[in-house]
Amino acid sequence: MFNIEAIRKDFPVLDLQVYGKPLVYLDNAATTQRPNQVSALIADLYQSGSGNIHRGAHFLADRCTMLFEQTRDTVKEFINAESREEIIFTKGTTESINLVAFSFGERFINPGDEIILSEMEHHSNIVPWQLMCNRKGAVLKKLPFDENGVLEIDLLESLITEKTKIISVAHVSNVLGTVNPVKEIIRIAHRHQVKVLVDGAQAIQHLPVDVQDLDCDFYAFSGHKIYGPTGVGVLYGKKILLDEIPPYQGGGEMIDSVSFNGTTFNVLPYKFEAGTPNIIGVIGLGEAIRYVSSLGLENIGEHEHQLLGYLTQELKKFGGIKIYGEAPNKASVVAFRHEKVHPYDMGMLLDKLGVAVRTGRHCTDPLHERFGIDGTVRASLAVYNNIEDIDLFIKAMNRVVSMF
Amino acid sequence: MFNIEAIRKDFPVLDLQVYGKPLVYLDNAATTQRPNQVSALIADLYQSGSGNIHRGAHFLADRCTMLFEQTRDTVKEFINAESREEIIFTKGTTESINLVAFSFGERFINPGDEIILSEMEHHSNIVPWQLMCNRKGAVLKKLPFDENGVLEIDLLESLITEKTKIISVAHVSNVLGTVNPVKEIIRIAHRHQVKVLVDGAQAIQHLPVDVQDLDCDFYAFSGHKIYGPTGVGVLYGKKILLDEIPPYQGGGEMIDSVSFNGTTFNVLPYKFEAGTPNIIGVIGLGEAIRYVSSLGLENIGEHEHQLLGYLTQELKKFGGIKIYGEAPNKASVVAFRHEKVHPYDMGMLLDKLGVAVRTGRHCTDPLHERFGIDGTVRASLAVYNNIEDIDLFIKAMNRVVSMF
Amino acid sequence: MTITEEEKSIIEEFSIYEDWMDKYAYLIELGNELPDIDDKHKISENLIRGCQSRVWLTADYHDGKIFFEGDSDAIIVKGLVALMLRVLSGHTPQEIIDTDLSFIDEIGLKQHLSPTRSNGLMAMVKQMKLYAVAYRKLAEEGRIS
Amino acid sequence: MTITEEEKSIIEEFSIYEDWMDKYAYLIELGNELPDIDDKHKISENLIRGCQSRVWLTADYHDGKIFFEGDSDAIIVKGLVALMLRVLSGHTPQEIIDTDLSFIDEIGLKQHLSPTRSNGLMAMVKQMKLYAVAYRKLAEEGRIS
Ligand SMILES: Cc1ncc(COP(=O)(O)O)c(C=O)c1O
Ligand SMILES: Cc1ncc(COP(=O)(O)O)c(C=O)c1O
Repeated sequence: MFNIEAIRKDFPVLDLQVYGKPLVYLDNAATTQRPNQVSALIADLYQSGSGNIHRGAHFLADRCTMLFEQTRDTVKEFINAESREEIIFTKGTTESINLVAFSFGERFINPGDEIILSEMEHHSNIVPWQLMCNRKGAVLKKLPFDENGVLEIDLLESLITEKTKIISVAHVSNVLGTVNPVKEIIRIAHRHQVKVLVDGAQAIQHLPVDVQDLDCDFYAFSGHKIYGPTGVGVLYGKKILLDEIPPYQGGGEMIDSVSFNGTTFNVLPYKFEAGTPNIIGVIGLGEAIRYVSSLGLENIGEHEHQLLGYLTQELKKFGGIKIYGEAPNKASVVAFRHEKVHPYDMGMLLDKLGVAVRTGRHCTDPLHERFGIDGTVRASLAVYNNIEDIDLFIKAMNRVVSMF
Repeated sequence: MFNIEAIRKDFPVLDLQVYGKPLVYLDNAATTQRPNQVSALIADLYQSGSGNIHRGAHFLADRCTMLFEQTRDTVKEFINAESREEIIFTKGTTESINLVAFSFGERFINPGDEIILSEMEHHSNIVPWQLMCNRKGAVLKKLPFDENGVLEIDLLESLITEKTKIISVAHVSNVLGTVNPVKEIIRIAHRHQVKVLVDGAQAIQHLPVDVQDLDCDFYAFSGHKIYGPTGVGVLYGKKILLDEIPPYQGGGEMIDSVSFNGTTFNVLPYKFEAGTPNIIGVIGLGEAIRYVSSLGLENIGEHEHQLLGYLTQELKKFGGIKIYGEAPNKASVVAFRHEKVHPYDMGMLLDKLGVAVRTGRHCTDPLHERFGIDGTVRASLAVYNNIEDIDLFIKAMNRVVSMF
Repeated sequence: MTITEEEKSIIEEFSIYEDWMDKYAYLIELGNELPDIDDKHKISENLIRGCQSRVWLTADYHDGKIFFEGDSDAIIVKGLVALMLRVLSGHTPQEIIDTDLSFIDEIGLKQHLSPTRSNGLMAMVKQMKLYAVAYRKLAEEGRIS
Repeated sequence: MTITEEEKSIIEEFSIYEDWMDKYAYLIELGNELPDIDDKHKISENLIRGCQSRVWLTADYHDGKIFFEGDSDAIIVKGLVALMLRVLSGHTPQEIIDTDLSFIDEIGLKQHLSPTRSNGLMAMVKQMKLYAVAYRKLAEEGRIS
């Protein structure tokens, strides 16, 4: 049913040799590789010509417009949005969150208002809110997590006041791997008329997402983390909210008519898509989503969970390892430190043995602060990883540790 | 020296048949096609694997980081910026202008301040300023142009008051083709301590740009209009200004350290590059610039000028045509109306004859308002067009007009 | 004729054109044949302003049926308007609501009706459907006949 | 030894390693051999904080020469720090200002010194050059010797 060898064939990069060693790519939380289907489509579009979209009225423009707008439907179905107008194309998760922080902030945030973030958020889900809070005189509050990397959800209700306007939280932590109980968070928030943005950058590629079931107000993710191109992302927003908040960027596409005396804006989703979008990037994202859907996110999740279990077990057997993040509900990311080897040294040496991991603070300073550490090694898995990757990784770890 | 046939071979799309007719692509001001060199590099990067940049510490990440940062040097040299920190990668001209309107606005614009735009600006160089003016209580003023599409530069000095903070003007008009005297505008502006942003979306692919010679404060352009990928653009800014204005978007990359109590920002250029950039798009843009540089912008300009002269002459011979924009200094764009044929009809029928032009208002409502028209047909040329393209276009026009 | 029959007859008419230019020549003919809307109806409330062309639409209701008039400044759009009127005008609100106008697809002119092709046509069709919904409601309430 | 001679000798030492792992093993050895900086110097003004690792640097001036001490929490970085100290420490400000440290490129470790690899090394080298500039100025003004 789930033929890992066939899947690996879709990713020619897995045959790469680096420094004379076969590549073991375990940096998937930073960016995933692309299957042939995606690269071929992109290459074809660049080669066979493309037009600018929407306003064009000729063959190439029509073709691109059609493929572009079809992708909106693809995304809509993928996350089960209610309507295609709720799907905004951005350049990535970071921009999606900045858009909401700005436009929601302009409309709804007044001095003294409060925004709640979890302590495990990625900088991309902290700094946009800080910038907005500084402008608006609003305040950030943090929802902590426990030793295992589980959000202290019991505290949420006590953090919410009548000044609280929005909660922004990762669906899956990019370091701890924790799958946060976003549905419950949203239920609690909505009881207090508080909106919720879910940062899905590390969830969308690992588990089925149904925005209507979650009932989230906004959901953000990036193309390059779900086997798609760079420079493209998605913002889902409830129509009623997107209608109410002002536009973010101004320019072509997002207007109805412009004069020096005043401008009227286009309808959704175009109101939030100023300028020529990443046309070929968006179309490539559509292909990546079709690829993922054809495998089935349940199947992908199951495969990755098996690997995660094996990886965790092998790391524990290894000795001298402390894993950060041991939530019961976890996606395929493992961050750890070895008692004797600094993360940077570990990363450098693993690289020379062909193993790509990521080291450092992974854009989560507050999380690392919480644990009192200045960095971790992070191994993160994708659909194309297999048991052998993990064995090679552990073997390489042995070699590295023996040097100290 | 300038071998047009060899150049055309770099663009396989020129062999395309649309509706059974050979493609004549005259919609280059909307988006240009890409040479094999660019598509091949992009295809290769997607196929052979890529990593996230800057923070990664493994082979794939290092390779992409190197290529990405080399592109910054390529752009720096291409527009002769003083330092690489002055080159910010964005998703396009529209975003570049939004960035400046926001960050410059936050830092320098107070209620009652004035911003001057020309009447021929693209919506992407109007709406960002309107949005900012609405937030800040500032005022937009417009610099008009004459019947021929030439800016009434004599009026500029009288428009500038001590409240004027910035002038934003197109280097080349996307409809009239006028090459505006930006160097003179900048000289006048600077005499009054007024800053200048130049919208180079329609200039960068047609004429050599030297930001130090112009002495502009900001310069913006898009990749997809200079034979590069979609979803990537550039903002040049003088270092001293970029240092002074606050960041635009928040997120990964653009920070130095983050805590809930406060965040310190990264140095230039990273301060303005939040989140994972369009890595492969940026690298592709570098290849496009190398392509253009290898041909030489002087040569390109000369070739396009010859075509422009021929096209203009043929349209005038044609009869019943009014051309909008007859500035002495003009780039290769011709907008016109036929007395009997509505622009939309013209565009539709030309398309079916294989000729791609653009019709409508081309995101320049105020310009069309100025002429009292609701649209034009626009034919715009690129380096790969030739005399035959123009002959085919005129032949198709004849066929179309005969139907009315 | 029912809506479906009218659609069929249009599809048949168009089926003889193998060449795009002939198809468009016929559209132009249809556009030319459609009487211009009276200038007094060319007012902003009847105007559907696309980025590419403008469309005017009026609606009248009698004997349980809706009668549309339409116009456009672009002749090809006007030809398409003529087709829409031919199919939809003179039918009951319910019939108008129920149709999906798939004939446009079958005669190969779907592009003109795409939501992103801002020629005003798509908005016109939406407007026609809205008129139908409104008239049906008024009729059900017995306020018009 | 002059800076150039020192660089040459390092290049020679590294030339015997064909394998990346051996090269790194040697770097680790160098890192282990470099004495830790005194705890009292591990203060924030001597700290260069990268995203990946931390580097400490102190500088002293006597007899017309600058003497650096350095440390890092990552041993590979510390090995590289050791190389930098070996090349630059004990030289005049002018000599330090003039060198471009191209040996790092020649021994294949340039990546570690790239401005975007935030391990603190690049910032350390900048800091060393800044010290040199500052001491040269003080010396020229006759305020130190
Ligand atoms: C949880 C989380 N949020 C946001 C981001 C930012 O995504 P991007 O850099 O694609 O904008 C990331 C990516 O590292 C992430 O892991
Ligand atoms: C003069 C001018 N400015 C700005 C833009 C906007 O460029 P983009 O859509 O690539 O952001 C364009 C493109 O149409 C243009 O012609």
